[in-house]
Amino acid sequence: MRSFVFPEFEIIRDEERCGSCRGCERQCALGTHAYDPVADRLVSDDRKCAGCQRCVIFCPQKAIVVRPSPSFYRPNASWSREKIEDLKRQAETGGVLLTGCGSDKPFRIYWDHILLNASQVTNPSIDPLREPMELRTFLGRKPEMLEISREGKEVEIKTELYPNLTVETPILFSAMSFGAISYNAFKSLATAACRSGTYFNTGEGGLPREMRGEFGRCAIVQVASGRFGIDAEYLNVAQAVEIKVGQGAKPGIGGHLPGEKVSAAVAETRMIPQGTDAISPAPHHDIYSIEDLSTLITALKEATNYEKPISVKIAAVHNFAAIASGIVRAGADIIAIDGLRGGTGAAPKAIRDNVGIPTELAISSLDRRLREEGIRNRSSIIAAGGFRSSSDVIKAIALGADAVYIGSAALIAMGCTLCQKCYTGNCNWGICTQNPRLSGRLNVEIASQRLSNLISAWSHEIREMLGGMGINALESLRGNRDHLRGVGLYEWELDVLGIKGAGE
Amino acid sequence: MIRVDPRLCIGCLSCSNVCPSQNILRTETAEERRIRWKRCREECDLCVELCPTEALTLVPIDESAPEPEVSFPLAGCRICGRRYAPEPMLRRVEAALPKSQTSEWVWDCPACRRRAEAERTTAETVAARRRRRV
Amino acid sequence: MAFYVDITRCIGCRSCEVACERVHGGRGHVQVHFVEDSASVPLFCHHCEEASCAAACFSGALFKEDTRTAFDVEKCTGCGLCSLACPFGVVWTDKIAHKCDLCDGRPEPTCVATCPADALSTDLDHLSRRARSRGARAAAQGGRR
Amino acid sequence: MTKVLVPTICPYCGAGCGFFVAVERERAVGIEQMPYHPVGEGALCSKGNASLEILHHQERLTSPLKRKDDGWAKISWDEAVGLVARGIGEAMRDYGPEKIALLASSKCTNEENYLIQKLARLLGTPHIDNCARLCHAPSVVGLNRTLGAAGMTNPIPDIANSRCIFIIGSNLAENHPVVSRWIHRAKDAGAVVIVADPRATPTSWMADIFLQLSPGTDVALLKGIAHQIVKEGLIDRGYIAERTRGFEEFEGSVGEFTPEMAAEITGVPAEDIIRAARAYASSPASMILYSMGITQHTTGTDNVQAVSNLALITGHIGRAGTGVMPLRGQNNVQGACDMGALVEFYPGYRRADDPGTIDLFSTAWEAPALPTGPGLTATEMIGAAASGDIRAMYIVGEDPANSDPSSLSVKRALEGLDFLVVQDIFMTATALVADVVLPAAAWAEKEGSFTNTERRVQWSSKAVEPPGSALPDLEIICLVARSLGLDFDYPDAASVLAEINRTVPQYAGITRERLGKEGGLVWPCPSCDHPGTPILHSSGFRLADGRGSIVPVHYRPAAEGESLEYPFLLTTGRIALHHNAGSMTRRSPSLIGRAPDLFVEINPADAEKLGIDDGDLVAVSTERGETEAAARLTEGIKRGVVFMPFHFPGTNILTTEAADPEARIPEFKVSACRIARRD
Repeated sequence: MRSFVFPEFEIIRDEERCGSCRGCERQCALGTHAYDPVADRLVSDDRKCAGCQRCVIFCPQKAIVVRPSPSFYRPNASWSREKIEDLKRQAETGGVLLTGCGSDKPFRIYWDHILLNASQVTNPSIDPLREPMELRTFLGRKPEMLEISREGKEVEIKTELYPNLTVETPILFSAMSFGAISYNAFKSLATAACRSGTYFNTGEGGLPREMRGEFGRCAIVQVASGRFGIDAEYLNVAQAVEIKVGQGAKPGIGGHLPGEKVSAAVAETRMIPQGTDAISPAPHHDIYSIEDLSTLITALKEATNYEKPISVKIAAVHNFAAIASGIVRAGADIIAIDGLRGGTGAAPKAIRDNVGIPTELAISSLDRRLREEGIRNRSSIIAAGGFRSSSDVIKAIALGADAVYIGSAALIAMGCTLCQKCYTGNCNWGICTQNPRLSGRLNVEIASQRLSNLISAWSHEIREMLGGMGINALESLRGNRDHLRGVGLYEWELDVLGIKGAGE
Repeated sequence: MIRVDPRLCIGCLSCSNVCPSQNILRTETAEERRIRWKRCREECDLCVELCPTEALTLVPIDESAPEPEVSFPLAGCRICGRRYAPEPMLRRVEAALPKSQTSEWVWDCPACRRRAEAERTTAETVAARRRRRV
Repeated sequence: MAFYVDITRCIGCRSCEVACERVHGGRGHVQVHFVEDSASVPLFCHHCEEASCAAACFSGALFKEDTRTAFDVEKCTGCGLCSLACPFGVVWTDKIAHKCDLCDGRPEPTCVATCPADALSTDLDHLSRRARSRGARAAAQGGRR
Repeated sequence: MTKVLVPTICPYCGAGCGFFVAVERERAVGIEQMPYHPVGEGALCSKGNASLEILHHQERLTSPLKRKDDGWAKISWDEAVGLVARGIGEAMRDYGPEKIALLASSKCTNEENYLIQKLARLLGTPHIDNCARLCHAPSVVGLNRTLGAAGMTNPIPDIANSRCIFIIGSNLAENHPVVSRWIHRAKDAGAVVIVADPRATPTSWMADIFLQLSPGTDVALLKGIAHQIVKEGLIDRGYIAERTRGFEEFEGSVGEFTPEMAAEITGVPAEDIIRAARAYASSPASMILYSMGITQHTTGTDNVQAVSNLALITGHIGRAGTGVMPLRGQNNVQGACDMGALVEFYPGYRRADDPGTIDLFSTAWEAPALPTGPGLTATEMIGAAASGDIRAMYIVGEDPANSDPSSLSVKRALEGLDFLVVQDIFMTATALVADVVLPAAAWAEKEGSFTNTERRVQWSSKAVEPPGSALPDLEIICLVARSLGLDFDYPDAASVLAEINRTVPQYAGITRERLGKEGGLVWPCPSCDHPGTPILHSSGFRLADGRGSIVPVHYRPAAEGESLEYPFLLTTGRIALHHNAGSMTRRSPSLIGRAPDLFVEINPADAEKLGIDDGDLVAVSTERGETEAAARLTEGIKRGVVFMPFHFPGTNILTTEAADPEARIPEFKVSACRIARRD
């Protein structure tokens, strides 16, 4: 059937500059560029272009520009180009529209409406370059009270402490499974996490055996509804276990890794036959109540000898705070809350763009709820979903999160351009693909360097902002909403966020 | 930048051909072929991906590392003596040929192979025409 | 499919060379060789059953497809192994390999269609039948010459 | 992008192969085969395959030019036409119309040639010729006398029906490569092929009997063959009695001329001459193919007559598989002659010295005072220019400064003209000495009909626009004619063809509509329902009482022979990759790349004596000049003979101006020369 959809992008090649080196042709796995040997020039098929910009970046002559196609339908406030084209695509395929990455819809981004405080005159600000600045964070259950014995100068904590994760900076890599992303991308995340004193999350795809020894010390392993790749060693090499119940990009939906992406290595790690679809059911078929969840948490604690904190990851949906409270009471040491803008390798577009609530509001209401119930100390909060900068991170902590998960930001550091074609498995940047030709493009050493640099840069910025606020430990900022003011927000929004309007 | 394993490289110039940035330089004299990898900042990976012997690896840029360089003497044709290809390439070709075939012709240059083929196929016709002319 | 030459017909006009070059953007895959000013023969890819060029190709650019040896320019890196592996010297490499593709997409290879002397054919039977009948008639008239 | 296929006729040799030009975005992008074409069956030689390379060539002339100081200035068409009118008009006013001369082009269409000769004759000059003078003038003179029609008697595909093919003085395998496919078809069916040539060429590869004669001894060879045929009684007595005259005298003329005598002169063994005679005379259908090896001699007309004598005494004419086949060199040399672009003929081979002809055309063209011929031939014009008898010339698509013998003196003669206008597609050697140069369209940039060597008239369509402000020759001629005060109102080629239909009886039925539909008609085609005449002379000859005339010829040696000073005989010819003066092929990258240099073929034994190795640079010199060329040693050439292709400027510096007394064709094929190594 002929497609009635406009090409999304327009490729402009400066023929004067183009040296016909065919680099673009070799870079594009979607076959957008082709060499015409008769005319000795390159030709491009706009329809195949995903806008990943790989060719633009790697064109040695800088001869290529890829920009959104200027074609338009008659402007119509109700029928936007996107709506028309989605409809056409469905008319052509009869299927669910898939997409990748986090939602790109213009929901209000509260980070951009929240402002940070800074010290002036009455309380001195701190210079992070001269004075110690504590970003180290402990994730896990804290005791109700602390008994200390003091013998002379020796101080000893008498209360038995719960197992906690120690992170040097409050930024962890979000769950991205081997299978969804390439081995090299996965290993880059692991390498960077170890190097930066933080953690990466295996996602539900297991942890390849050869990585367990070296990278177990900075891994959070996931137990999800498909139970892929789980064995006793898997649980025990990691520093924490996370039960994945929901994902911000697709709350209420399971996962589906198509058989084409199940390579030999993926199959071995996930413990499924090569080439078969890996389907994670929407619910855990053994969890239909908080009590069931509690059973699983206890089972995992048993399996790990009560040495690892257990995290539960849920998507931020309408009444999630009450549910989270139940989860805490079920024994979770960490709650990971994934907001509306959380990313994905593949999700139905309709779900991604229409289900869930923004992370900012979720953090605030969860923190408040747990405080109100007096159980905030029983669980740490890791927020996830659309963190774009260090300021987003520090605002999240002031709203009540202990730490954050970054996913898209980490991928962008490795080269991702959010072209949203992850579900095709043809990622030209070698990230979201199992094609060895493409994944080979991602060099672990270089990519992990970029990730470490990112963590380091954000940490520096967080220190600067903390110092400006006159705070020298991140602990002191957590839930400290006095340091936040809202601008351009409605009353109800300020209420949910628990912050004052600017100038108040 | 690129790290080269000189034990694996056969001097085929794949890398140089595919490099969009012309960062892999080749010089060829009648006697030898020389390849030099400039200390490139590109991470396009094409040369690594398209190396027949997996002799190349992408490594982070290191300004102090020397630029890798390899050189190969060219093997001479058994018939005309012209030097025509690096020996490791010919060895690789020889190893790749189906075992049922003879392979000593690998050591003749392509021009001599063509000449031999032309002479072989026309031998009968040439002989007949010479008889007619005399 | 491959094609064959009747050497007794070839007149060395090099039309096949020029035609091949024309349809392949300036890179011909045929070379006409002259032997002692007494004969000429176009040399071209035989599409060998056990193709050494395909065996030597590491990138999968050269491969057997039915009876022909096909070439996928997309995959070629110009390493030149195929040129060194061709026993007849009729695979060329200049930055990229090029060899006979039997004029893919045309009803007939251009060299066959253009040969003024009708010396090339894709039909071996036709050529050998023609040669046999010529031989037989020549023998029958032998006395008169 | 849509591709349009436009049917055209190859611009090179006279075989007239058809092919489609693929046009995309107004550019010619490719060639597609025409498998149903009667002559080539879709085949094309190397030149045909490279023909598109000249269409969008960067050296094409794109604007009219006038000489300015030491260089050229681009001018408008108005100015250019004005200059031409003034230049030619002044010469006519000051010296009279017979002091101007025009050269038509055997590369132009029939319509254009018709208009050029009409222009010349309406201006009042009888001096209108074309380069047929340099290739087949003896065929026109000789065959008109013996057979009553100058042209190939049979179509090219009919060669396949022949059982003995005698090729003399033609290297058709290189010059008309598609003809060789029909020869091979005949060989498949058992035909014997005889080749007579001083060189072993690819044509000789086809030969069963190869007669390697000395240059210039063709009459001796042909007479020796005729003697043997008559002696053995292999003649066709019935045919001779019914259809010919002059046999008795002829019989007497060959009586003494034994094969042994012929062997003495030609250097061919007598037994080979006898074998050839028997093969030719005793086969059921024999055919003679010849070209410039026969005509480009001081004895050219004799050679042609000797050839037709052979056909007449054996009755090998007028049937399928027989005939006398002069292979013409240029794509429209036949048409240019048909259209009367010749000094001795008005259109349709009407004699220019016949008052009836003048009356006829005076009425047809409504012109009271037409000049009576014959005027000065192409080669004589040059001499006349040198002596001041010609004051102004209009040269269309010819390059005498390159193609005429003794080319250095040609250039000097042209420079001496009061006014010279050259109309061409490239800046040729001739154009370089012109006062005004007019840029013309190449074959696929205009439409019109071309007549190939077998008299097949074919329509070639326009595929692309000419480059820059270049115009089709037809339009240029009309512009020039109108500026000279003539009423030339021809909107397109079809309107000219309509006039040709009325004035040339052979073309009467060859209308634009029929050419479009039927893809080629063979003249004579006297009416609109006539199917054309592929085979001539099947029921008699267009001569008095319908009989062919057997004309006794006598052997005369060539104008130049070996001497102590000039011990070698230089013969010239063409090679497969180039065409004539090479203004097109030497600009075609794929052709010049394959044959880049002038060379001279020498027998290794001769070379050894001179201390010359293969590839050495040698100087070839004659009385007229000296040229450098690379030596090419080959057993294929006789000792004492050397060969040079004439596609490069150097060759015709050497050749002699000595010409056939009747046909005025120069003896390109024999010049005495000297060779020395250049160190």
